[in-house]
Amino acid sequence: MNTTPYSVTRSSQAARIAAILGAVTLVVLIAAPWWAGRADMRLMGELFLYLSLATLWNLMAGYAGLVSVGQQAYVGFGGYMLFALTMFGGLHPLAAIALAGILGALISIPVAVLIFRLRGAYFAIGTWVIAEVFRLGFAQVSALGGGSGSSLPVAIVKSLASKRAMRESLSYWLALGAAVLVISAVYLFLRSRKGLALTAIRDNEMAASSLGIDIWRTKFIVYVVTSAFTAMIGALIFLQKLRISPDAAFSVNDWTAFVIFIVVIGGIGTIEGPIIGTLVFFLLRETLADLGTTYLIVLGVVAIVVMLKAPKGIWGLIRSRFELQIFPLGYRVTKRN
Amino acid sequence: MPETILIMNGLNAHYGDFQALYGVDMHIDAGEILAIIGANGAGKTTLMRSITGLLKNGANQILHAGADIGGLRADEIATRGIAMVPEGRQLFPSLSVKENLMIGAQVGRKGPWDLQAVYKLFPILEERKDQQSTSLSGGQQQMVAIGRALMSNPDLILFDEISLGLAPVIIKDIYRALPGIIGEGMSAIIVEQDIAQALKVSSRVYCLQEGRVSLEGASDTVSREEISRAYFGIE
Amino acid sequence: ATPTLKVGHVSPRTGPLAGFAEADDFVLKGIEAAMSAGLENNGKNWNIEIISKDSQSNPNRAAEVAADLILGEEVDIIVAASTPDTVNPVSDQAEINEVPCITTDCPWQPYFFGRNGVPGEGFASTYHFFWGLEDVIGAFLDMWGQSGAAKKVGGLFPNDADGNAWGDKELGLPKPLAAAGYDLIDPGRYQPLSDDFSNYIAAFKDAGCEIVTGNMIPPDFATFWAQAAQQGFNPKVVTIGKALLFPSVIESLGDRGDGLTSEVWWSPNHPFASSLTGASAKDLAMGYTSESGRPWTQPIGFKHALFEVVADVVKRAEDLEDPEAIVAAIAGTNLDTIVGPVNWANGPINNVTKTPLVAGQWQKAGDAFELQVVANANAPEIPVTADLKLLG
Amino acid sequence: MDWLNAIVQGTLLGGLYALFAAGLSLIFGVMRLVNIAHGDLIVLGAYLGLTVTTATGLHPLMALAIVVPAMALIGYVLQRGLLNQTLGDDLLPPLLVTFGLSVIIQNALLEGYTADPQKLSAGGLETASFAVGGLTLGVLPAVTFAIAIAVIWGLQWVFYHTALGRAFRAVSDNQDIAQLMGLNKRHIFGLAMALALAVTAVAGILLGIRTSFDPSIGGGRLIFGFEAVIIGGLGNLWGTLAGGVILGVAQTIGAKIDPGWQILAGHIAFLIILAVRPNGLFPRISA
Amino acid sequence: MTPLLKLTNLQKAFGAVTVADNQSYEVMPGDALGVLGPNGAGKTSMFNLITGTLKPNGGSIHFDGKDITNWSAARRSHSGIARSFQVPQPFSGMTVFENAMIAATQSAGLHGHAAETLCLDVLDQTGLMSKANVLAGSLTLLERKRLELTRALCTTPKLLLLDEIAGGLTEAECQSLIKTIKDIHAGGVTIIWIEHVVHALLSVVDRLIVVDFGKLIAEGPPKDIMESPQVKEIYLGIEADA
Ligand SMILES: Nc1ncnc2c1ncn2[C@@H]1O[C@H](COP(=O)(O)OP(=O)(O)OP(=O)(O)O)[C@@H](O)[C@H]1O
Ligand SMILES: Nc1ncnc2c1ncn2[C@@H]1O[C@H](COP(=O)(O)OP(=O)(O)OP(=O)(O)O)[C@@H](O)[C@H]1O
Ligand SMILES: [Mg+2]
Ligand SMILES: [Mg+2]
Repeated sequence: MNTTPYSVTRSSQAARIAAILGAVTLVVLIAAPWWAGRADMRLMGELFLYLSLATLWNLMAGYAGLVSVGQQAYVGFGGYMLFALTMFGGLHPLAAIALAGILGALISIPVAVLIFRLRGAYFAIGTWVIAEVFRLGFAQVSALGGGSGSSLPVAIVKSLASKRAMRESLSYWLALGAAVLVISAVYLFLRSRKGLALTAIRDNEMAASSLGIDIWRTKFIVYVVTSAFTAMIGALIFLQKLRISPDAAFSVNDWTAFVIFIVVIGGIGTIEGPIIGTLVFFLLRETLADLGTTYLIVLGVVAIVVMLKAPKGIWGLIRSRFELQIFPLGYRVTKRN
Repeated sequence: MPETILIMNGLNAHYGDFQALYGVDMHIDAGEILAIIGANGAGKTTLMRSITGLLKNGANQILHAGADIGGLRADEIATRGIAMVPEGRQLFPSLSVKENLMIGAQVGRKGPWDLQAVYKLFPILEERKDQQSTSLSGGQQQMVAIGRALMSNPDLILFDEISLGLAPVIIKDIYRALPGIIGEGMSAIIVEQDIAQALKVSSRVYCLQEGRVSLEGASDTVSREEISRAYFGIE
Repeated sequence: ATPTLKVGHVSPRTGPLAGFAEADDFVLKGIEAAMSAGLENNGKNWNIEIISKDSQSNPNRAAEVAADLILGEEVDIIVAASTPDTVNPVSDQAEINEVPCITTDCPWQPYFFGRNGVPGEGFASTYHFFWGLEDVIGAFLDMWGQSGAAKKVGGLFPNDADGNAWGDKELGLPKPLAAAGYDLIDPGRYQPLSDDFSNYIAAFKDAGCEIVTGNMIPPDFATFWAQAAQQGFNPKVVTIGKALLFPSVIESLGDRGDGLTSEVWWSPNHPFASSLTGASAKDLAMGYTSESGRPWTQPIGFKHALFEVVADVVKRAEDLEDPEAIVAAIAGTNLDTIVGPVNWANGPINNVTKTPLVAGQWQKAGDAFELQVVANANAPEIPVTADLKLLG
Repeated sequence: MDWLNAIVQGTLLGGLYALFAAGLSLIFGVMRLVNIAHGDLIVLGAYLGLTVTTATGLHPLMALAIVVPAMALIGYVLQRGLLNQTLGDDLLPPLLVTFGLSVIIQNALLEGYTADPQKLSAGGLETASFAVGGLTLGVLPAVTFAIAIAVIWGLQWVFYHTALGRAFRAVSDNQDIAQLMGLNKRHIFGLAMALALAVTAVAGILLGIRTSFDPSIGGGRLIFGFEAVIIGGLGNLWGTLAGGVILGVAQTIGAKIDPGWQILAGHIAFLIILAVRPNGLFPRISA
Repeated sequence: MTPLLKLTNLQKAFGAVTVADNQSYEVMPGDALGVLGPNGAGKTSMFNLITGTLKPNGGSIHFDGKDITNWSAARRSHSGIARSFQVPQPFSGMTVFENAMIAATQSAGLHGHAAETLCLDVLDQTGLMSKANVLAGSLTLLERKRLELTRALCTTPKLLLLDEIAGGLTEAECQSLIKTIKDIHAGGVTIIWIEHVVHALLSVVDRLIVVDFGKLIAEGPPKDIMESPQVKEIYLGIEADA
C-alpha cells in the first residue's frame, strides 16, 4: 500500500521523442541499399560493427566494472570460427556466425572462471594476456594458416548470395541488425532487475553482496553473453575482411583500443555514449586517415583532450548541459499533484 | 589582549553549483578552543575543508596569522601550522600505525609533539605501531588520526566530529586530555554534536545553520533556547 | 574531354613495415611525371590518377583501404606491394569485387598458397610478379657452394607468412637443401619479437653448423646475432632474408654487419631499364639517393616496375571501361621492366610470374656498406661484383 | 646441460624484463596508474641514447649520465603537465590518456627517426662472453641482470625506508589527507614518475644495446612488464624481479620444448600463477 | 521455539588479534539485542561474520533453523539478514531511490510496482524522501547512515543488524531515530544493535551483550549489565556517567 504522495517514473518527454526519431532513422537505414552507394554501405556496415563492439564493451566496463583490454580474444575467435566452420565444416556462413557465437560463449566460461579471480587493473592485464594466448594459440594451428593466416575462399563468400549487389546488401543488413540487436538487448537488460544489480556491483561490491546480489554470477552472465555477441560480431567483421591472420584477428589496437577510445570519448556508462563515440571516430578516420602519422597523432591528442576536458565523454557534456536522456534507465521520484 | 590567529571574512564555499557556505564571518584567538555546532548538513565539515584548503576559496576570505591563505593549496596551508583530524578518520591504509604518525611530522614544524609524546597519550598505539592502520578498530583509528595531526605541531588544530563512533570511555579520555593536547598557545576548533560536551570544553561557540552563522557567543552564557533556535531557525 | 583512369595503390607507409615504402613518394613522383601527358589507348588519350593509401602495416587496415579504393574511389586498377600483410588482403578484396589487381614485393608462395590458391585454377582478377622460394634456394646454394663451409645449416624461421613459407617441409627450403646434400637444423617456428634465441644457438652449436639461414625481421636478427657472439657461436656464412635487405639495418649492426649475406632482387647494377622513363637501374637508385640523402633500397625498383606494368596494360587493353579486358591485358603482359622481364605466360603457376634473383653480401667499403652481388648462377645476366668473404 | 643453459639464459633475460617492469611497478604502486605508454617510453629512452651517442660518441652506458636525468625530467613534466589530471578512483582515464600518449610517442618517433631499425653500439660489450661451469654466458646479459638487481634494491629502499617513500605511499592511499600533512601531491607524483622514467631510461638503453629497435617495438614489450609486476605482487619490487625471472625462465624452457611456445609459455606461467595467487606471489599492498 | 539466530563457538582471528573468541549466544524472534564493547572489541567483525562478509575460522552460525555457516553473503541476505555498515557503503553513482530499489528488487525479490512502493514507504519512514533523486555519493555522512538504514529495511529483513547509526545525531534527531527503530521492531523485525550512544540503545533493546577482545563478557537485561562493575570499568570508565 502506498501512502505517500509520491510516484515513480522511468521515462521522459525527450525519450519519447527520441524513440520516434530513432524508429524513423532505422527505417531510413534499412532502406540504404536503395539510396546509398556501395562504399557508403560498406562504411556504414563497418560503423555498425564497431558500434556493436563498443556497446558490448561499454556493458562490461561501464556497467559491470569489468575493464577488459582483451575483447579482441573473442573478435578473433569468432573470425577464426567463421573460417574454420565454413572451410572445414562446410557450414553456410550465416550458420557459422551463429555457431561462432555459441562457441564463443562456451570458451568464455573457463576463461571467466580464471580471470574473475582478478580485480581492477589486474583483471585488465589478465584479459589482455588471455587474448595473447588466443593469438599465439591460433598461430600454432597450421590448418588455419598458422602465423601466416588464411583467405576465405571466394566460393564461400559467394554462397552468401550469388549476386554481388545482394551480397553487399546482405552484409550491410547483417551489420545493421547486429547493432540494433546489441543495443536493444543491452538497453532491455539494463532496465531489468539484473541490470540494476549490475550497476550496484560497479559502485560497491561489498554492499551489493550484502544486499543479496550474487556478484560472481551476475558478472559471469554479463561476461559470457558479451563474449558470445563479440564472437558473432568478429565473425561478421572477418566475413567482410575476407582474410584472417593471428595478428589481425587478435589486434589489441583495432578491436579493443579503438573500441575503448570510442566508448570513453562518447561517454562510458551510458547507452548513448558509444553511439556518439562511433560517429566521432569514423568522422576522424574518414577525414584524416590519409595523413598517416599525423592522423594517429591527432587521434592520440583527441583521446587526451577529451579525457581531460570532458572526463564523462561527449554525451556526459551534453547531458549535464541539457538534462537529456534518450535511453532512460534511471528512476525519478516525483510528487503527485 | 590575545592575538587573533584565524579570521574568516565573508567566506563562501561551493560544491559545483551548490553553495554550502554563505558569507561566514568568524575568528579564533590564540590559545582558544572554539566549538562549532549545527545540524547535519549545516556546513561544518565544509567550513573545515575550506580552512584547510581542500576546498578552494577566494582571496582575503581567510586570514591566518594576518596573512591571506585564501588561494593556497592544502599542503601549503598545512606547512603554515593548520592541522585537521578529519571526519571519518581517513588513515593511510598502506602505512603502518607508526608511519601514519610520522607522515604527520613531515611538514617539519618544531614543537612538543613527537612519537614518544603521542605514544604516551595513547599507549595502545605503541603496542600496535607496526600493524596496518586499517586493521585497527574505529576508536584506535581515531587515536591515530589525532596523533597524526598533533605530530605536525600545528598552532591551530581542527577536530571534525572527534567523538563520533567512540566508546564513552574513550570520549571521556580524549576530552579529559584535550587541554593537555592543546597545550600552550595552540588553538583548536571542535565540531561536535554533543552540545553539552562542546560547551563544556570551549570558550566560545558558533552555530551554523544552512551555511550561515546563526549564533555566536561565549560558551558559558548561551542558553539552551538560543541554541535550539539557532539550530533549526525560527519557525 | 580526356577520360580518367583511376589506379589505387596500397602500401605500408607507417608501422613496422614502413621501411618497404620509404621511397614511395619519390617513385610516385617520377611515375606521375612520366604519365603527366596521359597514356594512349586505342588512339584515345587517358589521364591517369594514382590514389595512394597507407595500410599502416596492418592487414585489417589494408583490407579496409582496399575496399575503400574499390568501392569508394571506384578505381579501375588496384596495385599493392610489400609483404603478405599488405599484398594478400588487398588482392582478396580485389578478387571478390572483380577489380583488376597487380601486386609485387612478396615471394609468390605466401601470395599464392597463403590465399588458398589452387594450382591450375588460380585467381580471376589478381596477378603477381616477384620471385619464389626456389629462386632464393638456388641463389643461396650457389653462394654457399662457393664458401667451402661445412654443409650444416641452421634454420631460423618465424611463425609468420614468410617464415612459414620458407621453412615449409614441402615447398620451402628443407627439401632442396637435403637434395643438395645440406643438413638443415630447424628447431621450429619461433614467434616474431622473441627476446631470446639461446635454444637455437645451443642446437646450432651442438650440430656444428657453419651456415645460418632464415627469414627474419630486423630486431629478431639483431637479438640472435648478439646472442650468438655472446654464447660463442661463430658461423662462417649468415644468409638471412628480409632482415638484411635494408642498408639502415646493416649500419645499425656496426662492424657485426660486415659480411652478412642476403638475397638481392634489385640493385643499381642490375642491367635493366625502365620501359616508362628509359632510366637505368643506376639512374633510379641514384636519383633517390640524391633527392633524399638516404641509401637506395631494393623495393624502389619493384615499386617503379609495378607502375610500368600498369602503364603497359593501360596502353594495350582493348577496352579500358571493361575490367575483364584489363585483366586480359594484364595476363597478356610481356614487358622488360627495370626489375627484368614480366610475362605471366612464363609463370611457375597461374597468375604469377617471376623476376630474376641473385645473392649478395654486405661488404664494408670505407665508412659505408655496399651490397655486392656474389653469386648469380641462376641469373647470369646480372653481373657479379665481388667475391664472397667468410665471416669471423 | 641444455636445460641448465635454458634456465640460466632465461634468468638473465628476466633481469631485462624486471627492468621493463620496475618503472611500471613504481607508478602502478604509487598512483594506480596503468601506463600503456610505458613500452614507448622505453623506446624513447633508447632513441635518446642513440641521439646522445651519435652526437657525442659516448659509450651507451656512459650516455646514461645524460639520458637518465633527461628522462626523469620528461617524467616529471609529463606527470605534472598531463597525467596528474587523470588520476582518481577510475582506471579508465589514465588508461585512455596513456594510450593516446603511446600513439603520439610512436608516431612522433616515426616522424623524427623514420622506421629504420636502430641499435646502440656498445663495442666489445655486445659480444663479450665468459664461461662458467661449461656454460658460455654473455657479459651484457649478466651486466643487465646486475643492474636490474641494483636498480630494484635502490627503489625498494627508497620506497620503504625513506621519507620520500613514505610520502609516495601516503599520497597513493589518500590524496586529500596527504595534502593535509603538507605533502604536495602533484609534486610527489611528479617525483614518482621521474624516478620511474629514470629506470625506464636504463631499460631503454640496455634494450637498445641488446637488440635493434624501431618506433613500433615498445608495445610488444609492455605486456611482459605488466606480467612481471603482477606476478611479483603490487608494492614489492623484489617480487617484480622474481616475476621477471619467472617469465624469462618460462620462455626459455617453453622454447626448449618448441620454439613456437616461447612467448606462449611465459603467458601461461603468468596465468597459472594468478590462478593460484590472484594478488601475485609477494603482495605488500592490496590491489 | 527455535532461535532466529544461533552462534555456536564462533571463532575468528586476524593473525594475533582475536575478534571472535568462542562466541555462543542465541537471539529469539522478536528480540532486540544491544551490543556494547570498547573500540576494537570485535563488534563489527561479529556482524561481518553473521552477514557472510567474513568467513569464520571455526564454529557455526544457524539462522531460522538452518546452518548458514558456508552460505554466501548474497544468500544470507535473501534469507532475511540485513545490515547497516558502520562506515557507510552507498552506491555512489546511483540515486538514493535507486539504492533502495537495489535492496527491494535483489534481496526482497520484489518486482516493478511493489518494489517501488516499498522503497517510497521506507524513504518516507527514514526521512530521506527529499533526497530521493540525489546521487548517493553527494550525501553527508549522516544522510549516508540513514541510507544504510533505508536499504536494510528495503530488504524486508527478519533480522536487522545496526552498526552505530545514532552517532553524530542531535538530540531531536536521535529521538526520531529511536522512534523509527521502535516502529520497525514493533513490526516484528528482530534487531541487533551496536551503539556507543548508550542512552539511545537502552531505550530500545531488551537485552545487552558486552564484547571485549572478541569474548562475550556479559549478557543480560540492560539494567543489570549497566550496573555491573566490569562493564563500568572497561566500557564506561570508572566513574559512571550521571
Ligand atoms: N562533495 C559534495 N558534493 C556536493 N554537495 C556536498 C558535498 N559535500 C557536502 N555537500 C553538501 O554541503 C552541505 C554541507 O555539508 P557538510 O558536510 O559541510 O555538513 P556538516 O555540517 O558537516 O554535516 P554533518 O553533521 O552531517 O557532517 C550539505 O547540504 C551537503 O549536502
Ligand atoms: N581485516 C582485518 N585485518 C586485521 N585485523 C582486523 C581486520 N578487521 C578488524 N581487525 C581488528 O579486529 C579488531 C576488532 O575490530 P572491529 O572493527 O570488529 O571492532 P569494533 O568492536 O567494531 O570497534 P569499533 O567500536 O571501534 O567500531 C580490531 O582490533 C581491528 O584491529
Ligand atoms: Mg560533517
Ligand atoms: Mg565497529
